[in-house]
Amino acid sequence: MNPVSELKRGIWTENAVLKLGLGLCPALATSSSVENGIGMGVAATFVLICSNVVISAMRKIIPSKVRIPAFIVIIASFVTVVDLVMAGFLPDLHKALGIFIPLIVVNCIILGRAEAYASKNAVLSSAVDGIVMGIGFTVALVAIASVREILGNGSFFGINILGSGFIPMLLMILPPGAFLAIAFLLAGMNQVSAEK
Amino acid sequence: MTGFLIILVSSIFVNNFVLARFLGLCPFMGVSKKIDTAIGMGAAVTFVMAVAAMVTWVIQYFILAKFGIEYLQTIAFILVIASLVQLVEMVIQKTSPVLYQSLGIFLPLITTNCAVLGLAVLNIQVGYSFLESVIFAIGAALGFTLAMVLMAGIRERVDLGPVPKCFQGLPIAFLTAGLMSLAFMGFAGLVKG
Amino acid sequence: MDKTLYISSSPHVHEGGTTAKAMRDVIYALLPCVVLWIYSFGVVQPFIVMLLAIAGCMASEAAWEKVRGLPITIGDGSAAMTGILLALNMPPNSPWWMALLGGVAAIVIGKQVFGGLGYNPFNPALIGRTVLLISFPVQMTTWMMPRTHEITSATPLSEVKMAVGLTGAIPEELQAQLGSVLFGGFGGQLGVLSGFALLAGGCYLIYRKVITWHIPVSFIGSALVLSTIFWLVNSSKYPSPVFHLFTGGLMLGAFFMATDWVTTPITPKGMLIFGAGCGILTILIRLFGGYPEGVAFSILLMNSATPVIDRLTVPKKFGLVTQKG
Amino acid sequence: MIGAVLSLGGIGFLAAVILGFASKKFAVEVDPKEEAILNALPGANCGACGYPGCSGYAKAVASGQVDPSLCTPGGKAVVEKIAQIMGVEAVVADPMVAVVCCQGDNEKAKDKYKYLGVQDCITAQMLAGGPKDCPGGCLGLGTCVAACPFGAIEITPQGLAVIDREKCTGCKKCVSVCPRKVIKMTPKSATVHVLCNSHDKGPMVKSYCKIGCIGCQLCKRTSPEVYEVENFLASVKYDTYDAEQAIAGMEKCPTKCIRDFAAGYPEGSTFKS
Amino acid sequence: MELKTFKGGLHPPDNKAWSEKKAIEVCPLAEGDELVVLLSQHIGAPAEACVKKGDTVKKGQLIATPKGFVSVPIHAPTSGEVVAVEPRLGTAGTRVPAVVIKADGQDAWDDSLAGADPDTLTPQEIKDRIRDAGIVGMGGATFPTHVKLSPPEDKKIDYLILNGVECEPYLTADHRLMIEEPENIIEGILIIKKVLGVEKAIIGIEANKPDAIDLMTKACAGRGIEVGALKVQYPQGAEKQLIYALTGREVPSGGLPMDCGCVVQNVGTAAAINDAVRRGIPLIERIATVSGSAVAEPKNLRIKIGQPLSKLVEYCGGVKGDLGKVIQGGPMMGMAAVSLDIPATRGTSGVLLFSEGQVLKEPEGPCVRCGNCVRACPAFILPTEIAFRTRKGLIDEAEKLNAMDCIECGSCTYICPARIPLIQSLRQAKGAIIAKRRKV
Repeated sequence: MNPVSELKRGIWTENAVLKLGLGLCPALATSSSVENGIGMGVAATFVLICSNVVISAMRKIIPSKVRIPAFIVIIASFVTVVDLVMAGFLPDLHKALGIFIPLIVVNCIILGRAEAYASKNAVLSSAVDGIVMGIGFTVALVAIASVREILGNGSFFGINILGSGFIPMLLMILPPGAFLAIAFLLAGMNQVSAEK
Repeated sequence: MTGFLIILVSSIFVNNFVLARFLGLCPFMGVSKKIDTAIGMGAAVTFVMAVAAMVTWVIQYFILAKFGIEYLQTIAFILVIASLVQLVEMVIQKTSPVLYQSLGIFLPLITTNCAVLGLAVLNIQVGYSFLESVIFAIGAALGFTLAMVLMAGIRERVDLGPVPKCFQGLPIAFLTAGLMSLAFMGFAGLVKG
Repeated sequence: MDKTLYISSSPHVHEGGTTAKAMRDVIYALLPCVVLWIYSFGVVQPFIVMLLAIAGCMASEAAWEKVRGLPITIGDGSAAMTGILLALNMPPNSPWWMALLGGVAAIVIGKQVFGGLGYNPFNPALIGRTVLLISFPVQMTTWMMPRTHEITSATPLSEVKMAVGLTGAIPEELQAQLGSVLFGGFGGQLGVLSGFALLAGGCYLIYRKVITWHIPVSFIGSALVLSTIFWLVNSSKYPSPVFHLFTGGLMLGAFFMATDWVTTPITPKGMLIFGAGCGILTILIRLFGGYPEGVAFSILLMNSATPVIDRLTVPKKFGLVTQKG
Repeated sequence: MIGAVLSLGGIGFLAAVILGFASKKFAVEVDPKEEAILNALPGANCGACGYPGCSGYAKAVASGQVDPSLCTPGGKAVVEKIAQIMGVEAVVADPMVAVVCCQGDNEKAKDKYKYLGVQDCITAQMLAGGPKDCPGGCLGLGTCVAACPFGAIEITPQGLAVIDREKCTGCKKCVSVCPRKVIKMTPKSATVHVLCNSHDKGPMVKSYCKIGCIGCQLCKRTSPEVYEVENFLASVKYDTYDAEQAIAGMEKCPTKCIRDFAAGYPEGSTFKS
Repeated sequence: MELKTFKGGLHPPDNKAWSEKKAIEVCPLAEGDELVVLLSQHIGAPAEACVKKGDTVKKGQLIATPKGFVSVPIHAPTSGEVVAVEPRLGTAGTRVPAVVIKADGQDAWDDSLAGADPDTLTPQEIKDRIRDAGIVGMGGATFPTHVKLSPPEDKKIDYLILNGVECEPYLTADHRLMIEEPENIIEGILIIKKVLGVEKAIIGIEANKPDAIDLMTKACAGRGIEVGALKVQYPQGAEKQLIYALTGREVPSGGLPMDCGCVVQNVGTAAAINDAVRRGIPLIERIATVSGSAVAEPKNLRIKIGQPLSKLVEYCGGVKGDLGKVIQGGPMMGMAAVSLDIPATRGTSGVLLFSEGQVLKEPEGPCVRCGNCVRACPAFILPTEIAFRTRKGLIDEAEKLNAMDCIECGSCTYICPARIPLIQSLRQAKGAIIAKRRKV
């Protein structure tokens, strides 16, 4: 297993959000600022890695008929952990992300990786899969969030970068802006892939 | 009575689940290619959401709160919703094969439809009463259906047109959703709810 | 007879109309209003805004088509028309970059990404306007008084909205003042004068068969009926239907934007439903919504419902009537 | 702690009981083979098998009444996979590819009239039998291009349809849409083909096309094993195809209407052999 | 006077002034001229030749026999020698079976032809005579007339409607016929009335032919035939629209005029029926308008079936200027011809020559959904929606949108500002739907 090519797979060729169209809800809802985006990305990555490892480890014990409910319970447990940890240590971020923390449970990426990868592969490779997919998710979030924060707020990671003369386009940090940002991002990626 | 109306209007138009809250985007994007399927999916979601709202409300207040284990909310809710969806799936498969065929793989998607879990969690967060929860669920589901049906109509048309290659598929769907979301901004402040 | 003849499907004759001719008609119909608008708001700045909005539209359309290797279609006048409508929907004292940006937004995300003319589901000019309104609420609500050219944020609709929001009723002095809206007594408003200019333009379009009466009549009609009902119920809180008619963009919307061919239903029945929806939503948003003006939003909302309306109003085909006797 | 375990367990138990009960009550038989076959199919829904889409074919195969080798786009690999699922021996057919049997582009073939209207061969054919004077020639309006699910067809700048032998999967979609029946299925292994579709007599063909078959029999006389001429049109006998003989016959052709695709595609085409 | 009409449609400039005042002239036939008589000049099964190369034929002699009920016999248009029985270039631009006769210049009648007094014949005998004379609808559709006059017993016919509308621009053949031979038409109508046993007969004539309305009204007075003046509107001559305009009845979708108690016949058909029954003359001639910007002297001609179009044009002073398009029939529904060499048929109601400049060459633009086609459509369907679904291959959706109800009048395409040949796609949709239905 080549870490570089794995990473490329997670970020580019099989990027869950930008290529497969999974995990869209949090990608749009929590990308109004880069900070929120990274918070969400890290939280999801943590759950992804943990659940991948556990599911991979238990893949021979869980009967295939009830595997989906079983996966969900495992995922939900880790989400609860993340929820509680964030509430304790990062209360502001926890508040900003709101219900999208418990909703990590139903993030298609996590269940999708569990079903497609972890339930069929060894623990170590499942962990790596979780890491690269999580990084891919985070990168996608940061990309969308950057566009929205820079245009919509004139700042990046909370730091004003475009000077006071810039009049921010409020639209970009509002819901329509999220849709427009991801639409143009996806189109741009399609264009780049097509030209390759 | 006006309270219920406000919840209903607010959840359908002002805080539309898809266009304003980003809940349930996966099925929204997936099932909004044809008006007929969109209506079917909308009906299924409405039913599941209404029942899920009732069941999760009961579980929250009669089990979790009683035992002081609210922190298990996420696990308990998702368990209930997953079972519920599977039940609905089985019932539809048996009773209406046509509907089952057209909804196809999207029924299981309702499980991972964050709109359903999101609704359950929101109900508890806002502190709605049982009846309010149900109204909210129906309103949210109707809003979801409305957005999906309108979207499906537009997509049927857009798909007949010469959309630039790199915009075909998801990008143009997102763009359309964005413009719909823009239009739905007009409802902002329509009711304070 | 060695000449190779042409063959095409019948009919072999044509009425003679073209899309470009119709677009030109719309532009002619808008001219009185445009002249009035530019003149009333101080000539120079509104002229620049108008010019830049048109330039933004035409330049971005040409650039997009150039990049994609398509034939350049700015000659058909539709981009110019979008630019004019966009400018008329903006404060005449808007900053120059906003007009340009609005034009680009209108054409790029409102029209070209969907494949260009004929395929856009939403009215491009209104997309441009709404993007600006939501992005730059301050600049988009800073208006100018006609004649005096004094800068103010007080459009009659926002005044009423604010007053009702604060006190639950329209105060007496404002009530008395509202009448002056008909003669341009508020920011951004030309009142009756522009109303007649628009009405004349609309009638010209109907006469030229570019548009039909269905949408303007049902739009204005439903707006008047609904506002009359509210006004009769409580005239201290809800302004009169005449006020609604001559404020904001109701007439402009009803005659020129809700009648946009591409984004509205094609059947007469569908048009009536569309217009009625626009009228009702406009009044509801004006009276109860967060935004003081609802014309743009209501048209966009009905645009999104257009395919569904079209689907529901497929006309009954000839010969479906059951025979009697 | 106990409360937590009990309540969560209780919820889980209750859900399991209901589901278990429901799965009995609402059980619907789905053949697991059908699903497996569907997964093995390429999912192009091209209809080459004659069934409505891949799922229809999967159902038919799973029922055991239909041969698993009908999926041409999938090729050998898919047929073997399906056969494995069904537990039968795989019979893999020689792959077929479509060939446009015409070289009469705008420069070589005469037009009967100047066509104005929808740029589509089927609609053009409905008007006075199509704008080409030759009754069988390619109209070059691209209906097959739009029909091809694999992007294997192009129209040359001179207005002739050409099919890429590598990209073609033999799904026959183009064959079924072509109003002039100018596209024919040929074994992929054979590269020499008679590219003409006109059964008119020699002088007639010459009057409208510079590159049409005039039925002169020269190819047949040179290589009787490979060529036959019927109704003033030569064709390749693919059963007894032999590359060397085919080329020998081709070289004798006075109008150059026989082409070896191994040596290049018709002029103007971007495809490489 | 309130003029009746139908819903939808439009009013193209009629351009009839070029030929409406010109009396019908006989297009001459010289010795040695070749007449190409196509064997399929009607809707239904083609006729089968019963003469062979070298035979001599007399004018009016049977040269091809019908095959099946929906088919008619074909007769020699003049006397002469059969020089070929082979495929020739026909109306549709493809080679179709034909009998080629070289005129001997005598134009001698077949002596066996004889007329009869319709009053002494039974309806069935009249119908047989009509069939044997090869009468088909003269409006251009060429549907065998005897079939139309044989409604099933359970369908009661209330109205006989005569089509004197001639709503196609340029064409004036029916108009001239009504002015010059009103008696012939009226006698024919009376014969049809007898065959069908109907009480009411109405002649529909558009208001742009006031002289014909006056004349026919006077001539019909007291003979049980009404004249209905109609507003000028295209396609009023389409059966369903004409019935609606005159009686207010709607032909059920997918049905025939007889399903609402009506039978429609062209005025030219009525005249031909009279000729056939009373005088025993088969259908070997017809009236056709030769007009258009590229013809030197527009005229109304009495032509022989089988005469090449070039002969007709020659008689009208030949081609003027740069010829671009030749149309058989009217400009709205007529078919463009590949050459002037093709022969006239029983359906040749007109020959229009358009100059190069008059040919519509504008490329089609995108549909801007203006709705003009919807408002113009007399069948109340959505032409643009159907056309674009058809182009995408969505035939089922096109069928659901009532594509089969299209009457191919061309109004949608005439009015489309984007110049989209909608009707071409509609025809394709109809063809595909019929093919699909046959398969099932």
